[in-house]
Amino acid sequence: MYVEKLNPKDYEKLYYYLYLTRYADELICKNYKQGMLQESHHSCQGEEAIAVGSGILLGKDDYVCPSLRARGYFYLKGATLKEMMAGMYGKVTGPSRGKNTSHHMGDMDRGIVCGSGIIGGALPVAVGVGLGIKKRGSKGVVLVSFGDGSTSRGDFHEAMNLAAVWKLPVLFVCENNRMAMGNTIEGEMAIDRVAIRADAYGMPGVTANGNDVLAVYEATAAAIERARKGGGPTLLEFTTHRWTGHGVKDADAYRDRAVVESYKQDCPLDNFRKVLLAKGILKKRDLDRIEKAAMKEVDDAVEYAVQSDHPPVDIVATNVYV
Amino acid sequence: MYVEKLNPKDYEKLYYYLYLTRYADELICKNYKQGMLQESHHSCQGEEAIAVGSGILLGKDDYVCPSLRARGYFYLKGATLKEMMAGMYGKVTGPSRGKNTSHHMGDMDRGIVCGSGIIGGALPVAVGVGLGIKKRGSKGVVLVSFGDGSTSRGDFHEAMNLAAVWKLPVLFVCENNRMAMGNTIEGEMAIDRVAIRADAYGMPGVTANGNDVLAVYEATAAAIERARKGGGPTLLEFTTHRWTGHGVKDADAYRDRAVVESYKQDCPLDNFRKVLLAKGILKKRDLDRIEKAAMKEVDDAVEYAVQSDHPPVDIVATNVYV
Amino acid sequence: MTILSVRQAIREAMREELLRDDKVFLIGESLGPYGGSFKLTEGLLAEFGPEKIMDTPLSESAIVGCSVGAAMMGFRPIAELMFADFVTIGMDQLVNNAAKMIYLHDGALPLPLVLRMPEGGGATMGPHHSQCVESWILNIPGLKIVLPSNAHDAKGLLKSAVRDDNPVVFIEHKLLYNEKGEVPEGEYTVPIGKAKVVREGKDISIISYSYMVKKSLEAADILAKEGIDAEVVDVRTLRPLDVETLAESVRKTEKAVIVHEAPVTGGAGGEIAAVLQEAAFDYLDAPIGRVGALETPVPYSYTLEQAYLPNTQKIVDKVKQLVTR
Amino acid sequence: MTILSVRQAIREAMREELLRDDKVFLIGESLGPYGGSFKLTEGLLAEFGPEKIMDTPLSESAIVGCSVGAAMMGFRPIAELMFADFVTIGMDQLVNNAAKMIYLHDGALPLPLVLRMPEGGGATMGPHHSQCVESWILNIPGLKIVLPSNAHDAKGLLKSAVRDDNPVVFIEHKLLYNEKGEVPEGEYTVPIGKAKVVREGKDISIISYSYMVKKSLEAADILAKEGIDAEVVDVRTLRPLDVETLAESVRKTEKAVIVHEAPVTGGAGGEIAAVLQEAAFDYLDAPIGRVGALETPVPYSYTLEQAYLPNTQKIVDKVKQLVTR
Ligand SMILES: Cc1ncc(C[n+]2csc(CCOP(=O)(O)OP(=O)(O)O)c2C)c(N)n1
Ligand SMILES: Cc1ncc(C[n+]2csc(CCOP(=O)(O)OP(=O)(O)O)c2C)c(N)n1
Ligand SMILES: [Mg+2]
Ligand SMILES: [Mg+2]
Repeated sequence: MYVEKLNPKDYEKLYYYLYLTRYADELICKNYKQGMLQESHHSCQGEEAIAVGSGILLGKDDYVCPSLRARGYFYLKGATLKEMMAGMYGKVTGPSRGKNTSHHMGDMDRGIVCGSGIIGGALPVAVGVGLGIKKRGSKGVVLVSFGDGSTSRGDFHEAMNLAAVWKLPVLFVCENNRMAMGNTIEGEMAIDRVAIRADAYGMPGVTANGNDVLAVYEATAAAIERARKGGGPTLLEFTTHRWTGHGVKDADAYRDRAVVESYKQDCPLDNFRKVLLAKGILKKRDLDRIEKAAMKEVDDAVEYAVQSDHPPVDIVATNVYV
Repeated sequence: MYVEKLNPKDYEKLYYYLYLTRYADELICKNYKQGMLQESHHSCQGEEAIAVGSGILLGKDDYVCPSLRARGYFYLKGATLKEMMAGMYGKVTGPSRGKNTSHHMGDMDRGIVCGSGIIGGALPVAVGVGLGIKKRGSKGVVLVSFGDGSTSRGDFHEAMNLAAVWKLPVLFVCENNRMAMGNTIEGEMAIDRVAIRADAYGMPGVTANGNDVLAVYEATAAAIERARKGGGPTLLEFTTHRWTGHGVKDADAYRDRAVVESYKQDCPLDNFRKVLLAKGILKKRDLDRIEKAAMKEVDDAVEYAVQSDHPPVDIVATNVYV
Repeated sequence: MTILSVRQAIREAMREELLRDDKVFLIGESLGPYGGSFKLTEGLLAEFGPEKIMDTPLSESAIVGCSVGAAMMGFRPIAELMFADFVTIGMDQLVNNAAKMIYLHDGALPLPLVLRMPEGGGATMGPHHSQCVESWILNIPGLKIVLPSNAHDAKGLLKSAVRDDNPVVFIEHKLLYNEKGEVPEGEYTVPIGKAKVVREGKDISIISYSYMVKKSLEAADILAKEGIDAEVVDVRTLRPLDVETLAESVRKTEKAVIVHEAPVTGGAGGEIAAVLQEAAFDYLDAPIGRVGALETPVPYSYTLEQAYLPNTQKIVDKVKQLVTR
Repeated sequence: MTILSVRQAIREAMREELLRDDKVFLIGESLGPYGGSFKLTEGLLAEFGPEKIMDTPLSESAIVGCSVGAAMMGFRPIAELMFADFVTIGMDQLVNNAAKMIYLHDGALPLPLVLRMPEGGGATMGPHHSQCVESWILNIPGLKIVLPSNAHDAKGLLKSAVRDDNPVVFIEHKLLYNEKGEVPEGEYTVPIGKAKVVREGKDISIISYSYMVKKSLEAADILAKEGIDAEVVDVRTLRPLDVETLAESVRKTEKAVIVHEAPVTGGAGGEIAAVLQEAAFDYLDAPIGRVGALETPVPYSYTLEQAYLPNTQKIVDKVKQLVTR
């Protein structure tokens, strides 16, 4: 059991980032509705445990390429909430001074791989990063995350296959919320578990509860160890739910409200809180303290974003080439 | 056992087309080396049983989209050897008067779906044909064939998945000769059987001996019955060997000659002949008669192709649009 | 006449064609319960059911390829890509299958396929959801490429596209969806391959298409106040290009500027300029100018994106530069 | 000087760059034991081993995408597509990842990637193995596009491409592989972005690139016998385009014809014509002409393909038409 190695500081960190992700997301959705944000936002409420529970395992030599709903990875790999938030507001203090969005930001120095707005398009790139890791002789891994719907794309297939043939240190992390925009999983695939797809490539496929941050941690830790030892890629499927519409503008009118509400009974934060309190790892007042700190970081970041300038127009045509 | 339904005429037909395919291929290779042919040819020697054993099952309402190594389907779906051969010679009597090659020829009236030189590119089209069959309410099926290497393409994945989700009457037939040009199957995929890939889509996957025409027949018949009953697609994997270089121009210098020679011990024609003679289904003199007839058809076709005219240049810019 | 938004006009065209011809169906992602990413298909599932409004998995290559196959079977698919940028992943099916199928059958097989897709920037949707793609497929014989600029044309051209037996790429601009315009009550079509003079003038021809027609008309209004009488021509169809209507305008005004949203270099404006300098060489009084976006990917932030995009002022400036040359 | 075929020149360039820089590696299909579909990489596996000469599964999107990722990690992949037609399936990775990566990092990340691919017809390889693709990606800021016409340039340009920190699409013409030419013995490079006057003349500028430079030179020889002194300019790089060298030639000859193998409509010739009519407007004595293939898919049979392709005679005819205008 890898989770046994977690110490109280780790638990604090997990809870901190779970809470921060949730609180930031709620604020973003609220501010978006007030017309203050530029970036098209895809809420990760209810899905926070996946990025947080796996992202916390990534070290300095590791890379991550987050999906559009996987904000946690950014924070855990050192992107500041300030720059992320500035990105959402389209400010010059955001990623690449406003040229890229925050949810696809790339920063190789911090191990963050630029995503693609073309669903699935980042997977072959992540495999290339994995190839680079191997060529360097490093013990690093690259984690690329994506949704269940993304697994229908040809690029998913080509990337999975190539990573498996070359035994590259790539973790394919699927956030299975059983929805792709307005399509349900039955309209996406004729199988019930995405992890089955791993067999087609001769790589291990694991399904775990994506709303249990410790289950995410456990499954990811095993896959990382395997990859570091040269065992090659793993497909990790984390089951979860989408609480909101697809994007901030989506009224989600095509889903049964009662069903969506029921998802909220399986809240990754609540789930974790219960474990922390029951096992006495953290006390209620610890949680309060952590929450307050996280809220402050978020509020500061929003303030920073609001105060920041818009990009100066004279940078628009710079740095197309190096 | 579907093979039990075969009558002597069927056996004759199977043997006729096996022999015709082999003899035609040998002649094409010979003539190519003499510089008489225009079309880049990919020999199907040693792999004839797949197209013949499955193609014989296709009826009037069925469609086929052959791979570059699956000549048998054309003959069995009514394309004449004359036009195919004329195509190889680049003559006006070839498919679409020389605009298309013979190995990708399309003729929807005869149930032949135009292939693509982009490996894998025909699969989504075949799925669309399957959709059309379903929309028509017909009992037909569409069979699309491709090699093991082709299964690495994104289009394979997208096509398989869509056919499975929509339960379309599509037979995906993989000719697994364990080679893709100069790449061996170990360099293509980290699994040993292509049929495993079917599980990723929730469709049945079957592996059978592609050098045993009756095994091919049996597996295909079951999949067709399933599809006609609305059971959806099947992935059929037929194992075989590539006897020659990838294309006529390939000297095949990268393979161990002894190994390639050993493949010839597993000849689909010999294998079938043995069964026919052992079971007394056909006699040696029947085989001789059939062979002679097939040779005559091939020789006549070559003669026809040689005698045919080159296309008149004034047709070049016609029929780009209807 | 009724007033419809481009969104409504396109939806009406699809609806009427679905009603008219049983072979027509819609195929794409989240068209049904979701109603399409830009709500173009809202309400159609309820009216026509899932066999006509077909939601696919997230597989653009399969969407296009499957549409090709269905068209070969005699159906008339209207396929949607959520964003034109995704044509990159349907490119092979479009270029190597759809565009060539008729020729490869020597005309014996029609290929009635419409591929709809919204393009363009101005909505801070970032570099992968804002591009203009028409020039990427302009060098592909076998395709028709249509880009409406208003509700009337959108409806009439889409109906023509659906009835066309050739593959038609129908490129919509996302900023047009809410633009309203007059549309005739009854049945009508707009022919593919005909450009239209949308504002007469004598001093210069502003040749444009899609969303930039609006900007060109705005520019013409500003220019009029400064005594410059600009003609505005809406290209409407890039392939086949209506060279005669364009050339006639330029022969009259003796000056021309081509305006599109894509970056200038390698954009469709090059083709139009090349054709026009040939067709109107002896009339031209100044080089043909081009206005387009900057030579960069589409930046995400509003400020940068606005600086990147062509706009009314840039058109005005270019026209003045040519007129006072 | 040694005499090398374009094939040998390209192979030498790759070999020398592999030796020079440990970050360089090759990635593509059947490059190793097979030696590449056109034998460009023959012998390299034996010399450099499978970690430098990497055979991939049949996955063009993964080839390009994986190369992008490796380049982001500081490596310098030279990726090969067996045929340029397959760029349609690597298109998304090329257009939406490779071309934009530097801009999306605001210049903080180099992307040293070369994507090699053979294009063109004349070998009866049919509609899916014969196309010219450069205009399909010409409207993509962030890419460089290079098309050598001879062994000297092929080697020198490829070496420049490998050392370039930007993504370079390196388009070879398959009919050039056996064409021989003089190549310097030692180390040299040819800069990306410089066109070259390959034959001086005063009556007209024939502007061309890739295999059509050969045909243009043949045409110039024929024209010379008829008293027409044509200048031939090899564009060499389409993006960035060396407008100055081209314009200077046209300002001198006052006439121009652009020759490429792709069909005329939507081809790169449109961009070149548009730029030149602007840069040399007051000098032009005739409209800029364009010669290219017919507006059809590439037909397979030899007779039809030859009728489809531009050739020496078609260039001669067009030049005469312009000169005697
Ligand atoms: C290639 C491509 N197709 C479609 C889209 C539009 N789109 C964005 S997210 C999305 C759904 C993705 O579903 P999934 O991968 O399950 O992720 P989720 O949104 O459920 O987290 C779609 C269709 C896109 N961005 N790229
Ligand atoms: C997309 C694409 N990539 C590469 C090629 C070149 N090519 C033609 S056949 C082939 C190998 C195909 O292997 P497989 O599918 O196993 O068929 P086989 O030749 O073994 O019958 C390759 C790489 C192609 N035509 N299309
Ligand atoms: Mg999902
Ligand atoms: Mg094979």
